[in-house]
Amino acid sequence: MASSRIEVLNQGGYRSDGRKQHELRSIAIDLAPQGVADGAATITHGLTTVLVSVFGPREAKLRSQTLHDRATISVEVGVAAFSTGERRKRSKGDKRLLELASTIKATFEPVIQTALYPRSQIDIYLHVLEQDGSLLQTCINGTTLALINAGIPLLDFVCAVSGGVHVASPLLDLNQLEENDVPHLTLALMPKTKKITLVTMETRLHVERFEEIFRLAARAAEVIHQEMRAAIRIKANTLVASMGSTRATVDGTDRDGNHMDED
Amino acid sequence: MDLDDDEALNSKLTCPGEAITSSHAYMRGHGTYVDSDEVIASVAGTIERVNKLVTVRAVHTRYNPEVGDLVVGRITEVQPRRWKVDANSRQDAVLMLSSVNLPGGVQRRKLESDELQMRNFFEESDLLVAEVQAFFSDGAMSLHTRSLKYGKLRNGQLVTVPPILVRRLKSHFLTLPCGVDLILGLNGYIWVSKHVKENEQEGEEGFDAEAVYSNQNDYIEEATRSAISRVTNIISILASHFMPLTDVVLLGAYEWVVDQDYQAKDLLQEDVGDALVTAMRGRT
Amino acid sequence: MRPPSPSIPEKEFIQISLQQSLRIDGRQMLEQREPSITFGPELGWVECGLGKTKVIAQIEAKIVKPTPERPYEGIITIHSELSPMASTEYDTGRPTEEEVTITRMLDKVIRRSDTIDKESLCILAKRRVWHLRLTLHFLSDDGNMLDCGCLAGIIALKHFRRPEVEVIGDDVTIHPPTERAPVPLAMHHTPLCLTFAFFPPSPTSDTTSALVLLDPSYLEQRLSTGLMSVALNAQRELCVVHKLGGVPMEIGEVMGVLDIAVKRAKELNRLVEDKLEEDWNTRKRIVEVR
Amino acid sequence: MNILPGEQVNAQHSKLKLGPGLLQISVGNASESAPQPIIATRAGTLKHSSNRSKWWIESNSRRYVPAAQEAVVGIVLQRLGEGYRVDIGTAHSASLDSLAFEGATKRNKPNLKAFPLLSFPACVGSLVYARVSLAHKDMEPELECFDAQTRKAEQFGELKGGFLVRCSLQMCRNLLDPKYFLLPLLGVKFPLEAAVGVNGRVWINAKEPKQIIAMARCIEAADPDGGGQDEIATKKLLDTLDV
Repeated sequence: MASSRIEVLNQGGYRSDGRKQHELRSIAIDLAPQGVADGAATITHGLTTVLVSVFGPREAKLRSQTLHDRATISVEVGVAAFSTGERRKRSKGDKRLLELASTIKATFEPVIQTALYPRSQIDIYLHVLEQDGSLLQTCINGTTLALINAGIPLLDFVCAVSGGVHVASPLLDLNQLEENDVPHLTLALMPKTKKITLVTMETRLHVERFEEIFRLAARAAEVIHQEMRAAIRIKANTLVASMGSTRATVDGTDRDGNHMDED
Repeated sequence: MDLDDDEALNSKLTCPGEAITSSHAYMRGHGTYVDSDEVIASVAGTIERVNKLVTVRAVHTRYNPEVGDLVVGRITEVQPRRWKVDANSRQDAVLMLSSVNLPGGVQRRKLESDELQMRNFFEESDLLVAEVQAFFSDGAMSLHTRSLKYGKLRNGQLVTVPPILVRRLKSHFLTLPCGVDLILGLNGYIWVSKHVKENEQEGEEGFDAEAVYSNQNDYIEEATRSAISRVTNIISILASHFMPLTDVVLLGAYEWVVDQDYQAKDLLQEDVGDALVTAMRGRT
Repeated sequence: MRPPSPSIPEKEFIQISLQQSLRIDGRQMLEQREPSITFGPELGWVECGLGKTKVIAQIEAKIVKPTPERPYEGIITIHSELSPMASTEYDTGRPTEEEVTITRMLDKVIRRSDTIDKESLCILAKRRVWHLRLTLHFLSDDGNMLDCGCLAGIIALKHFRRPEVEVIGDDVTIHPPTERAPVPLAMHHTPLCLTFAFFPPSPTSDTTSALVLLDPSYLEQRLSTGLMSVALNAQRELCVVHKLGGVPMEIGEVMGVLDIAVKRAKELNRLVEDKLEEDWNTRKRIVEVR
Repeated sequence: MNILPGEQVNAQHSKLKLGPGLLQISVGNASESAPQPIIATRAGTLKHSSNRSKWWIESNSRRYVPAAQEAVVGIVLQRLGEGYRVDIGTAHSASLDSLAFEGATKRNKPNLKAFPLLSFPACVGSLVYARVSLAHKDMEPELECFDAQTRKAEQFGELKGGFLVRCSLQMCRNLLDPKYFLLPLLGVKFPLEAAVGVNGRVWINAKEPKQIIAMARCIEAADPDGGGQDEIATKKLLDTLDV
């Protein structure tokens, strides 16, 4: 990982991939069912793609792992060998993957209403198909969508976004190149209360700089929420319409001027 | 939001985290929770209102059992005096030994020897049709097969659909004119099998233990076999297009397929499937 | 057998007393247990304790060939494992989630935040570099092993002295400590890790913001609704911020916690420096006499 | 007399009874004049009854080995069909039958479903104060929440509220000793409740959380295996606690 000769942010204010400082990469969401999973989602942020399948709530495989008052959540993350430029197989016991999985689990444990399903188990399987930075962000957003798609009750969406600081300029939704070069953080936000469930940063950054990017990323997460919500609504609308039972209006937006649209 | 507009409330879609109404005026039902005096949706789906109760029905979810539901299930485990049954719900259902009819008449008492030969009645991976009898304190459902309509399944195949597509019908036992019986489990498991004539269905007197717990298929003719696969494929196609399955739709779909002279395998082609769905949409 | 989770009365009592800002061990909400630091006879051996939580850190250095990717940099490896010795909750075999978190955090705090100037560990480019091996032994768990482990690791690094080496042409001479005074490691900064635990506020109070406490004990850690670990140095630079799930917090609350961390880190840094100096004063005589 | 494992004990009596920490080993043929030797298996203080018939070793540890008729504090781990699994700090969890409560008899067993729910609504995580009714090395311990003769609850049952303190076994025995200074010392300051299990767990309760905290800290401080403070030092600590 020799430091690149490409400028992270050039004089004209453009980043290496032609984005502006605060510009997010394009988001693509596919909510089509996958095999026998109860809910699935494929989400792409730029060139990072993660496929998420959710099973459950279902009977726990190991009785010793059941909890008498709520459902257990298990998360497994796999990485396709072809997902990075350098072909590399990661073993299941890779500490980074285990950490990613336990981060996702800890993020969703207080958000999923597990108390509704005592003794059950909810399995979340993630598979990383393409990696170009902001992996945790993509994993969390994909998991939110797959859980909603599976009809598992959540307190709210969880929307994640990454951010970094180049010299003194904050950047959003980093790609791999930027991630290697600048201090970066990932945060996850619950849009209704605008509260933070996750924030993680692993590079040196001054407290003041941190606050700036932190607040900016929180606003970006709300933008991502709009995208995710629109995808869920379109999917729900199509399904409801094809069931023909309720005459729902087939449009992605709602008309009651919801307070989340304020920005 | 205007709450008096019942039409709007009843047909509105919502997403997790969206406020629906005030918790003072309404009671929260399934798919919602209350936070700071607001009823908030926890699943993506349609808002439904019955009097003061607001619920959100998830578009796609696992089966939520209710007492009296007819379900098709698969035995996963044999335990002391009970079987565990996978019924597509959040936990495996329980079928107690005392909740099944044993060979030798309905009134027969349970013997200790029955506990030892439970695998003679049902063993792992057997399919059965049963009714939801009650719930345990932890929410697991208890099933019973104490009716001659219920019991082990054979002579056919299983097809799985999203549970929401199986509507509550007057009868979940359908017979199609092509000699195919259908059992629409409310849990989304559907059993498609060879038709059994009414008089062959064991009556009170002729309770045939051998037949009830038999693991052997009857002889099934070529025509019936292809009819079964055709029906199975129809169900899969309708389900993949998220069409609710009712007796009317299934009958209509089968007729359409026969009219168009499609074989079971033709239905797997995407255009045929789409044509079928379009035809069915036009009717309803 | 794993110990059972805390009983209902314990859980309720901890919550009630914390709502009145009372902690079982009599500490203030934002008070850290006084770290106990004991240095061993060797340089780079330190036992660090927070209450009953105890960790030993030890450093070894040897000369190896550098990796081909980084021919000008020394190597640092961290070895840590939670054994059943620390608590019956840990088992040998598959690492628990807590263990993964701790080892990953140690890696981030000590290795990835550029604590050690790796290039200064290079003796002869592409041929000879120092390999530092930091081993952490977790002796007992009374909550917050992460902070204790990080503290032990950092102090051990600051305490350690490597033998001086002389390079003339391609010849490397290692001077044993008896000949020349060993040299300390070149360190960029001193990151210190502080862990906060959160509890739900009292239902009667107006605020919805969570109760924050520093350095949770075992019971507090088990019962809390979320943890947040911050590693930072006395220069107000954050190295790691780690809040994985747990109770959702407002932006202001998170920043408030960071402010507290900034203050505490300064105090802790002072304490560490004092302890090191104190220890060094007792040793200096011996080293200088040589 | 302090004794170490392996040391021989010169205990002789026609009706000799050996308590915890002592073992009679078989070496060759025993005779009236040269009985089988008795050795210590634990470090501690060798004690004997006044008539020298009962011998045992008193030592301090944190692991509880169940013995019949001892009162213990347990945590309910699981509800089973006919009772509860309870953790009492032993190697194996103990079982507590739903019939082992005051008022529960075989006769109202048909009401089993409703009855224990009323008298003992213990859910997982509750604390119970119970007596060991069966302790055998080859069986899992059994508990009961009443006096087996009178079938009265005595003071056994679920412990609600309060807080649980873990301490050494010696500290538990000290607390049970009426002459021990700690509880009277605390009792002067504020009214309190305590249920002492000999399994190293003490349940304490008082009106104010800070009083409970004071109790917990004093027990910790006075524990011979913890702070090891004597009466004067403990009193000093208590005076600083503002209760």
